[in-house]
Amino acid sequence: MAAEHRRGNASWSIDWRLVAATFVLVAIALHLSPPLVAFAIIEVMIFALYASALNLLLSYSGMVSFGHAVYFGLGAYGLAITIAKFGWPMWAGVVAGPLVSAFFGLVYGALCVQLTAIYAAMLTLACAEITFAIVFQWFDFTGGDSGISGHVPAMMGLSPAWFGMVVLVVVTICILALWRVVHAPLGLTIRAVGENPVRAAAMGHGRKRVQLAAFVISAFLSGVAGTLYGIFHGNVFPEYVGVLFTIDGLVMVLLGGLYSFGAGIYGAIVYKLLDNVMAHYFEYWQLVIGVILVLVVLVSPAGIAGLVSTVAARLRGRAG
Amino acid sequence: MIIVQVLQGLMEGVFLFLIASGLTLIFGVSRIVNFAHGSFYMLGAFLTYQIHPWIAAGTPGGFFTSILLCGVLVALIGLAFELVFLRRVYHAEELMQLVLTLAAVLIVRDLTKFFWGLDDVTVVLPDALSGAVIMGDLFLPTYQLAMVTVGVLVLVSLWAVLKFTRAGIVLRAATDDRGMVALLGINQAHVFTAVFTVGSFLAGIAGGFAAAFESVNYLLDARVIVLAFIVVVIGGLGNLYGALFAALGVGVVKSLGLLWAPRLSMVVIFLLMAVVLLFRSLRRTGE
Amino acid sequence: MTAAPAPGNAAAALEVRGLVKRFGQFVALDGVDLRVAPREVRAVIGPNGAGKTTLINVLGGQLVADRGTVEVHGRRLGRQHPHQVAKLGVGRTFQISSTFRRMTVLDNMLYAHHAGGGRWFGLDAARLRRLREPAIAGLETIGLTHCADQVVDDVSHGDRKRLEFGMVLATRPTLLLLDEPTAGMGLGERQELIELVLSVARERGLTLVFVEHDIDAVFRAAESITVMALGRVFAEGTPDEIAGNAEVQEIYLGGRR
Amino acid sequence: MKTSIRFGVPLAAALLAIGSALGPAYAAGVKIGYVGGISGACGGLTHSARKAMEIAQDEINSAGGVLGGPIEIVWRDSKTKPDEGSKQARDLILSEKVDLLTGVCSSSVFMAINPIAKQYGVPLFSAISGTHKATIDFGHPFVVQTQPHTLMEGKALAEYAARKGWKNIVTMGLDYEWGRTTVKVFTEELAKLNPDAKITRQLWPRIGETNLTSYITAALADEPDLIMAVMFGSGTNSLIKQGKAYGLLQRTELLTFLSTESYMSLGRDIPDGVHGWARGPFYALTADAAREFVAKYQAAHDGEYPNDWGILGYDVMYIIAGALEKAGSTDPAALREALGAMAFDTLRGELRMRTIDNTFNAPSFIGVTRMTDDYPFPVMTDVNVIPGDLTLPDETTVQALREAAKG
Repeated sequence: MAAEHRRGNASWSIDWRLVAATFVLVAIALHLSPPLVAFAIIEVMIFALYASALNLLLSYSGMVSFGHAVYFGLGAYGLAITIAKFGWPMWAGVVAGPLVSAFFGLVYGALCVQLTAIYAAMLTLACAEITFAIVFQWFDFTGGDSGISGHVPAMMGLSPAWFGMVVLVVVTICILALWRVVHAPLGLTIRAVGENPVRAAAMGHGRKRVQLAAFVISAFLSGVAGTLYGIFHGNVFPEYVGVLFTIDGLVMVLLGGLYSFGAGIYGAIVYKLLDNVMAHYFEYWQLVIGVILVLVVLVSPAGIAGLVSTVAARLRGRAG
Repeated sequence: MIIVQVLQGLMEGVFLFLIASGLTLIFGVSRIVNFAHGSFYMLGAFLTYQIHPWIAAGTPGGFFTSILLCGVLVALIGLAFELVFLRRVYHAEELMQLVLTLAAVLIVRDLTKFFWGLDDVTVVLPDALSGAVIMGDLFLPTYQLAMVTVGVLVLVSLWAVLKFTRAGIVLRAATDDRGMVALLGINQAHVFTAVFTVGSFLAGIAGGFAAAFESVNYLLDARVIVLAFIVVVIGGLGNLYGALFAALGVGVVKSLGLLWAPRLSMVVIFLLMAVVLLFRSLRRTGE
Repeated sequence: MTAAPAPGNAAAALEVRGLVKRFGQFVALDGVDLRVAPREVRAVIGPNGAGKTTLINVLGGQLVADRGTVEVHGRRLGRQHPHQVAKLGVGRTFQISSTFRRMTVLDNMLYAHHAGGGRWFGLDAARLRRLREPAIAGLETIGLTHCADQVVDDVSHGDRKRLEFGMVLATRPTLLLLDEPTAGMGLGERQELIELVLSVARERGLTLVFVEHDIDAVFRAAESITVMALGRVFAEGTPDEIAGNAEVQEIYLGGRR
Repeated sequence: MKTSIRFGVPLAAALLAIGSALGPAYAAGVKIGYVGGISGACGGLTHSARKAMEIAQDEINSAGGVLGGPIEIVWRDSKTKPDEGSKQARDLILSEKVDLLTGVCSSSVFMAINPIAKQYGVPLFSAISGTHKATIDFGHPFVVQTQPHTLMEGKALAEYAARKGWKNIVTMGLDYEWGRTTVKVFTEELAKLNPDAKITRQLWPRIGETNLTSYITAALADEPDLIMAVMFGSGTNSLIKQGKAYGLLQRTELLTFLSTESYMSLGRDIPDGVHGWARGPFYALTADAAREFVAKYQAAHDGEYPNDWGILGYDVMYIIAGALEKAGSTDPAALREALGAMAFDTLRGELRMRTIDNTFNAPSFIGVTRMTDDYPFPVMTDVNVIPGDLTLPDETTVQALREAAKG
């Protein structure tokens, strides 16, 4: 697990060849796929970003959020409300979405970092439920449960493949940026504070503002994902800030494997793969997710990421 | 009218306490945040729906027996879950416990869908329980009185166990200081197992009572776990008596809130939860 | 950021007056006075429950005293948080070594040097690359280069204790508080670590306050000794004075000498 | 370092793997895309719609189909989630190349698919969702409503309440779009029809709330003539169940939404004498076609009865088939013209669509529950059929709502 920790900062640089290869492969896949598959790829990418943002909290900053869908969904609401209610142009809505999420991340985060462990997690839940209730009930502003739709053409009017390209570019940039953050001095501080706040404090790093910084970054990136999701579907509904989206994100990270950067990405791939493919053949696909989670705990606490790095290490061992 | 509403709120509160007591007990002793609590509750409801026609259907005796039996069944499921899975992660980090209990939620939900479908189901109350005690303007439904009685019974028996028995002393020690239990020469694992089983039992009977009170479907788990969290958090995580007062408070806030601020009662309750959390932390750091 | 003591300054490195700390009914510190001169090596000893660890925790900011004052190099500590205390040049280790167990030994050290820089923010990865050299040098100082790439969870107890000490050094403290630096270590390891601590402290001109149960180590290393009992300072003096104090002998040393 | 972002390769591999899993398919004839909550919150309601639509499909196809070919239905599950619904609708349009869409169920899924239908110019026939917003506030030429929407239902309820002469009324509306709008319309329309009537209290239970006892006591405290409960499913079930002990039905009248599946799930728990409203109660339909359909449905599904959504689903199929036949093509403009120009024989009687908001004059059914010997569950008797012509909002209302939605 956490292979990048083990080798010190030698592996902290980005492997551009791999990024480029992945980018090209996904781009080709997008263009070769029928729409439903392209949709699935788009979903995987958006949720990979959302789960990776959540993973910054879970794996690195020592916080658990039981209400992260708020920052996801508010991105889509920021987009929708600025366009549909304020009459802003689309580009302004796109900018506004993640900023709304970051703002709420700042406000709620500032409250939540006052607490620790399960108490902080419960406060994230309370904040999320309050937000959900307001979004659900404030008809004139948020559209209530009928949501807001039609403010942007779904997928900006592009074909699935080309909208997928837009998502691919944005998600790649965001995940690379997140990688940079995690492996920059700030990321080191976040990891240290997250793992052992008492030691970090004795070294001069107070917990609260570091965790707050992580929370805001996570909220912002979740907001980017949510904004993309809002454009993808051309709508926003209270569901997007609701508890099911929160659980989706949590399950993805835990499935992917804690304490590794790829957790959100692996988790999103497996989760959305089951959701999109298996659900057609087997209605009870969440049961399968549940069983996999149990196996994760019993067999491979480092999740899918752990399995992947083990296999990769074996392969390398054999090759070398 | 206000008196009627307060009374109604208190009755609902006792039931909320019944829902939340198991969760807070488990957290207090073993520090496990059992997300599957709502799922056990749901299992209790559906199992009662399933077996009540088989046990002297239509009589109060048969009805309560089936609820009790389902409580025991859920307790056994909880016991198995604890022994086979949860036990392995007490010493792992908290997130692993989250993974396991979350997995249980997903599994129980899909199994419920599989066995009982997506439609609402409900248990028909025996006639003897569907009436009410009428005092002037005041209607006290028999069945709710029965639920209140059970809630009080649970409270009193938990109190008695904690206060007077050796097991209770161990439990209190475990709540205050987990190391203490080991010092007392008692196998901590047994304490955790016992408490988890009892907590599951309480969730099971609460669900059983709900099956005859409302109509239940597979979406029940999420709703109940959030309610239970509210009560447990406001009461102070792990604090049984706090949970009682929180449950009564939430019940009354709801029943009065619908008169004065009909759309805000849930927001108010969640705000209360947030304020309680923050206030507690300020007090802690103030020490 | 670290407040270096100005030479010739008359202020003590650490000045504690009338410190009181209660936990409910229990009085852990009951009016403690303590004065440690710059560059002094001071041991704090006493039976279990004497209040030694509580004292260290109050000095480090982990606990807030109910009454009394603490001055570090003439600067008064109020209700500062631990990280603010750390920035005043107070470094500390914990009774149970406190490190980042999911990170490698080298990353721990790297982080320590980053923290020593006084900043927490920063997105420039190159800065971490520049800290690599000093971090490895830091590992050499404490003799841990052999396990630099191991995750802390996998290294021995003694090595973790060493690492923690090395990390604290990296933040360049002027006042070092060590809470049982050798607890749980083997005899040989213990001596090595004490030697290491002393030589570094001397070399860098640090003030050292350490709590220790190993009486031999205390008498070998300390320039002066404070004996605590029941939350108070019971006696204070050079090792010889303490060794010669009949009362101390009676209640604490119990005929060991 | 080769190993730094190792997640990349499996990501791409996995995505490519899905890439080959599903491909587009082509077929002659009319292709209808169904997007509905086959699973999720609507799962319990819509299975009957699907069964009924399949019966209609068989009937139409064995009678020669439409436009010279068979009707094909592509079933897609929205999981009762708006995002999934919007996605499935787009795939039906883009890769299945469906000629039109139907289904929906929850209003959020309807609102999610509605702009998709507009964006791609594919007609959308709502069979199961009753929000008026899709056809009025955000209406467009391609969306058709075949059941009484919220505004119509609210007015029908007011009509019924006025006929009954109830004066003091407590409303209990689920706190979301449907509950709010129905209560609002009901209140406004009742004030016109019966100026003596007044709403003494408005209660707003949260959606998903199942302990309604404190709502019941609050409502009964006003000693109302009527409790108007705009609730459904588990809400209605719990209200009736919990109300029993308070003598709710002895102390006041109750008017609530009771579609057939509620009778089926609650059974004898529904006491006699509740006023219920519904959109397509099979037992209250008098047309011969309705009786034949019910018999056919029962024969095909172990004696199970179709619920309201089954009736609506069956009707939608015949509306679509009839309009296509008249239009002579699947061209949306021709289809719309045909829809507006003809009368449809449905299970619910002869219905017409008006073109200002593409809404059918669908009737509302309101009656009183009674356990009879005919069915194993209670049904409504003395059913008032309130025709859609009486309840359709006038054109100025429609225009005003559309203007408001733009601002």
